[in-house]
Amino acid sequence: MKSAVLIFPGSNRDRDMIKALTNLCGQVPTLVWHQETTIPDVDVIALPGGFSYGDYLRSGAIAARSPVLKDLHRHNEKGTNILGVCNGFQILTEAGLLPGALMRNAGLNFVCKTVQLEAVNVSTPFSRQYAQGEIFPCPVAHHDGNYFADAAELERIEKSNRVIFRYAKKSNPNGSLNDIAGILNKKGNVMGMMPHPENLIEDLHGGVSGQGIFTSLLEAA
Amino acid sequence: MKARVTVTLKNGVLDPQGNAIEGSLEALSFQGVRSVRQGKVFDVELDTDNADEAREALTAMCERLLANTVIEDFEISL
Amino acid sequence: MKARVTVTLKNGVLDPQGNAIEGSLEALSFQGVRSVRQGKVFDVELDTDNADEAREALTAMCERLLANTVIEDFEISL
Amino acid sequence: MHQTFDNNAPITTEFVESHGLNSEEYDRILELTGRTPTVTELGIFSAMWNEHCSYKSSKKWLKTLPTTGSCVVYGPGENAGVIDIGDGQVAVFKMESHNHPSYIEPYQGAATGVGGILRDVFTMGARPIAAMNALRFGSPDHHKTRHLVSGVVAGVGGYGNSFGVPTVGGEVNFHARYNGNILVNAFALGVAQRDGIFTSQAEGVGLPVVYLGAKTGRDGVGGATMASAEFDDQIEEKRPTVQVGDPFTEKCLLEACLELMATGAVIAIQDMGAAGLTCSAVEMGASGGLGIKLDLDKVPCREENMTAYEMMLSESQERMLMVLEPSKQDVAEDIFKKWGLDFAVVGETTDDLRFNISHNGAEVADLPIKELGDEAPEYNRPWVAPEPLGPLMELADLEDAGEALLTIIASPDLASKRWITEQYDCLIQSNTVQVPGGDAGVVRVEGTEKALAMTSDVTPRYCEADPYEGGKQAVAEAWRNLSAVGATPLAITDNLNFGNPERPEIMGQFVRAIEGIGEACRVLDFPVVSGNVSLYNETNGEGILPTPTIGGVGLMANWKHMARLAFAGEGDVVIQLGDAGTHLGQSIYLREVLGFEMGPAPRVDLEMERRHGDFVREQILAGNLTACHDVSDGGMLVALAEMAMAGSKGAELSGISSTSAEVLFGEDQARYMITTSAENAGAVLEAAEAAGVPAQQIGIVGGDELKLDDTCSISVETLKQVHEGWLPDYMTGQDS
Ligand SMILES: Nc1ncnc2c1ncn2[C@@H]1O[C@H](COP(=O)(O)OP(=O)(O)O)[C@@H](O)[C@H]1O
Ligand SMILES: [Mg+2]
Repeated sequence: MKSAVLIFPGSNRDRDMIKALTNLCGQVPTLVWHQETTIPDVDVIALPGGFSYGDYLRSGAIAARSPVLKDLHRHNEKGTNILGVCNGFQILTEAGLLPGALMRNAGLNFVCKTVQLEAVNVSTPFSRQYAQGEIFPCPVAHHDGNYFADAAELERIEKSNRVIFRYAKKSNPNGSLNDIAGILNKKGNVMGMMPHPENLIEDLHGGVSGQGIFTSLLEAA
Repeated sequence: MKARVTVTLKNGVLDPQGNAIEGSLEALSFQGVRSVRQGKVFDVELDTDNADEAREALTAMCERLLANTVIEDFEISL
Repeated sequence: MKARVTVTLKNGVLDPQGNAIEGSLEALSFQGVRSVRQGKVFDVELDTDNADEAREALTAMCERLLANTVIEDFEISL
Repeated sequence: MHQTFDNNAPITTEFVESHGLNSEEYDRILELTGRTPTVTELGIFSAMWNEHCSYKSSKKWLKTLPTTGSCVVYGPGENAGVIDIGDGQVAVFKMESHNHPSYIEPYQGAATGVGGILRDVFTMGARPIAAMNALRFGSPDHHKTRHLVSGVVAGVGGYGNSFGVPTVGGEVNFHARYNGNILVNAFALGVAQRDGIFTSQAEGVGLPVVYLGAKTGRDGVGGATMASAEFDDQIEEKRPTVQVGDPFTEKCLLEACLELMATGAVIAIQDMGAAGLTCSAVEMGASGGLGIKLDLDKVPCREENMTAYEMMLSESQERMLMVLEPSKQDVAEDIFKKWGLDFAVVGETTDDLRFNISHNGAEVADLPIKELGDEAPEYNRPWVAPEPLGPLMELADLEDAGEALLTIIASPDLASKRWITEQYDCLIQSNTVQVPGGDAGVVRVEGTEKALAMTSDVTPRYCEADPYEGGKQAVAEAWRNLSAVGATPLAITDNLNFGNPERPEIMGQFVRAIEGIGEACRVLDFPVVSGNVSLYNETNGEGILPTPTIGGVGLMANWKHMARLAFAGEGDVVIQLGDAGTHLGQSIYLREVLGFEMGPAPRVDLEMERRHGDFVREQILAGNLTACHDVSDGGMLVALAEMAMAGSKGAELSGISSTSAEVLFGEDQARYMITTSAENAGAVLEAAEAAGVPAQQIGIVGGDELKLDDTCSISVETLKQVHEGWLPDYMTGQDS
């Protein structure tokens, strides 16, 4: 599977994402610097976690205005699968590729811990390897993961079954509305999620439940 | 010229920071605080001294970057 | 009554956010921006309608919680 | 409030004093300059000669520490220590304090402390792969403590998380003796190729001296002097020098530096820490036997009308000084522009051994560069060895072991630090094998099966009671924590936090602690490769508890051969290694249950430490152990409770008196609690006997209670509730 990872100044889980894509999807991803204007034709474009531009102004806001985004929009038109994790999710909402916004955690503190996720929609290229309703552990590490969308938007998302992952078993770490941990765009080719599947993919991590995201993409490719 | 841009959350948009501050103020036994909403200000220094130009430029900056119009409103004062 | 508290960085205190925003505005080819400094606003709704009371309470709130007086100044407008 | 001066203003006595220089020191300066120094020159001397940079009170004693060993590549003297970890790789690490700034502005103080130590590591060419933080706060009921805890923790996390380094360990203590003077000790570790290490030693005349990173502001002007000045009630006036950290710029600086180093353009590099431009430039010149010429008009400034004095003393963060290979200057510039960082040639190396500085076209300083460092005063401060404390008086019998245990594990020092550690990203980089909560943090070395273990330890109340034994104990506990996860301890960094060295009893604490640390390092073959001294930690004449924090680092050939402290298997046999507890002097039990801090500190038998630790490590590597935990604060029962809570499993103990506080809560050293499968138990016990390690089977893992005997058992749930409860409850409370 061919993939590309977009890299912004301040991205810091880019290496984690690169490792995951390399080890689980069989090919080293192409790295695309934020100032480049073209992203090569690939099966998946990943926006990694981190603190692009220090998360200054609003998390993901400045990165969402960088030159490479223009071509990301073009790829979106084409229907290329786009995965945003953590800061990547924040960038995708700031860029308007996903609805809603990620606000400061309800507890106000940065939170790093392992939570339980429920696979709510497993008929997507990002989640097909999970069983419907499957509950699995996944780490989170963020300061602004509190998902918000206005009532109308939220209803549209729920009605069209575009919540892919929810925080399960009262493990919502940030106050996200409807326990939303990951959502899909209308067209079904863009997913953003706050948790870090790339940090739970080998025995060393104490589990491999995060592999499903990547093996799903591999199968979809 | 100097300008100040104020960006505040739209009504109905939840404000974790504002809520937390309400809580702490209460805990610090400040009475009579009905609500707190947190926003941002940007003090911007511009080359131009033409108010219309400035306002136009700042409006564009807000729409393009300084405010997330999905959840925020902005106001400009020169 | 409604009040607005504005908290800004003292002069000379480094403002990483402001710098990043300056850079981004430039990259978005906004010309003529000399500097950007970012601060916070708090829109506070109080029970009292007595201006002096309000000002006194808000000053205390700033000193205790809303502002970090080591590096920030605050101003109160009613 | 900006300190701005006319460079040729007369140098008054007050002015000299306000720079922390005494009259003898000033006379020394007159000798060296042969004339009245300019304001800028005096500022430079004050920065170079204050305690923080010159180590004038501690040098004599630091020299006595063992700094060599088979693994040591670079010992103290570089930005960080460097040890060999095989396969042509090295680990680079150091711990440094940011105590005073963190008390004044907890968030920024702690953040810039973390930023500084990360910079020390990547300045040497190593990518940081792990961090720790050792924090000491005042009494929980002191009105400032809660504010300081939340600010410091947010600052440590805010910087480390954004920079992208996993925080895998640390310590947190609370004690009234830190009420006016908290301690924030930050540790960072990086990995590099052995042949890819960079130092500050400049070579070659006429080479460009380049300024990199963030712009210079008035941040921390006078900061280095402040960091070495005892606090008093005028602290407010020392405030305007607060530095603000910018982790985003630091992250870009890291990537730019590593990218640049890979091009071979870097001849010498030095980060700008305390008294940034001054110390870094002098260090580069002096260590390379060269002079340095600086043109301050070229220095990127953030503020207008900065004076030479301010530029030379500014502590603006995220800045570097480099000597570059001239032919690669453009390559270098491109890399830094790409990362959005400032790049300016601000001077050149010379052969005259002078430190020559011009500003606005005029010469503002011209000093002998070597003497600035070498001729710094060195004191042999008078010291008195502290009186050894008498034996403990008779103690009342232990009434209720269960109650005592609950009290202890819910006490501020032993309560779970989860509220803190969850604010730190401990997973980033995908190599973390053991997260905070175990005996040591463990991270895999990227691309290998090797792992590095690290721990931060010191027991200040022991050091107060007996600095010598306390110093030994700090090193021994670090060595023990590494052994307890299966790592081979390699080397340490030390962060020596003490009070005012001009008081003989404080100096005595310092001297004796160093003697103890040195002794332990020698016997345990655990050399000191880097460190930091923070003196004058006192407020209105009251010193902190002597706190020589030890950061220990160990190596594992394969991360899979690692022990954790959680009870793992029902039916596993619990074995105590080392003799039953006897020592209650200065114990947590004494302080938290009986309410006094008395008696002698436990004695550390270093030969025994070695014997027991080596045995534990062998057993772990042989795969015979299912869990392992060292016995430290709170003694045996606390260790068992921690294993039970971590594994959510109970244990039924046998043959242990539930009425002996000594046995249950004694803090005798060189002890471990281990578990093995029932099949292996016999073999392990025999091996212990053969190795001369006292070993006793004391229970079986299982059930959901920790059961001492029929009269005493506590559910693991209850243990967890009280252990996890204290810190969050405390932090959600409020000061009125
Ligand atoms: N400030 C901190 N940051 C990260 N980890 C911490 C911090 N404070 C304590 N910890 C972790 O909590 C656990 C218990 O700490 P401590 O009781 O000091 O361990 P030990 O007694 O083994 O030295 C250790 O794993 C330690 O690394
Ligand atoms: Mg331990």
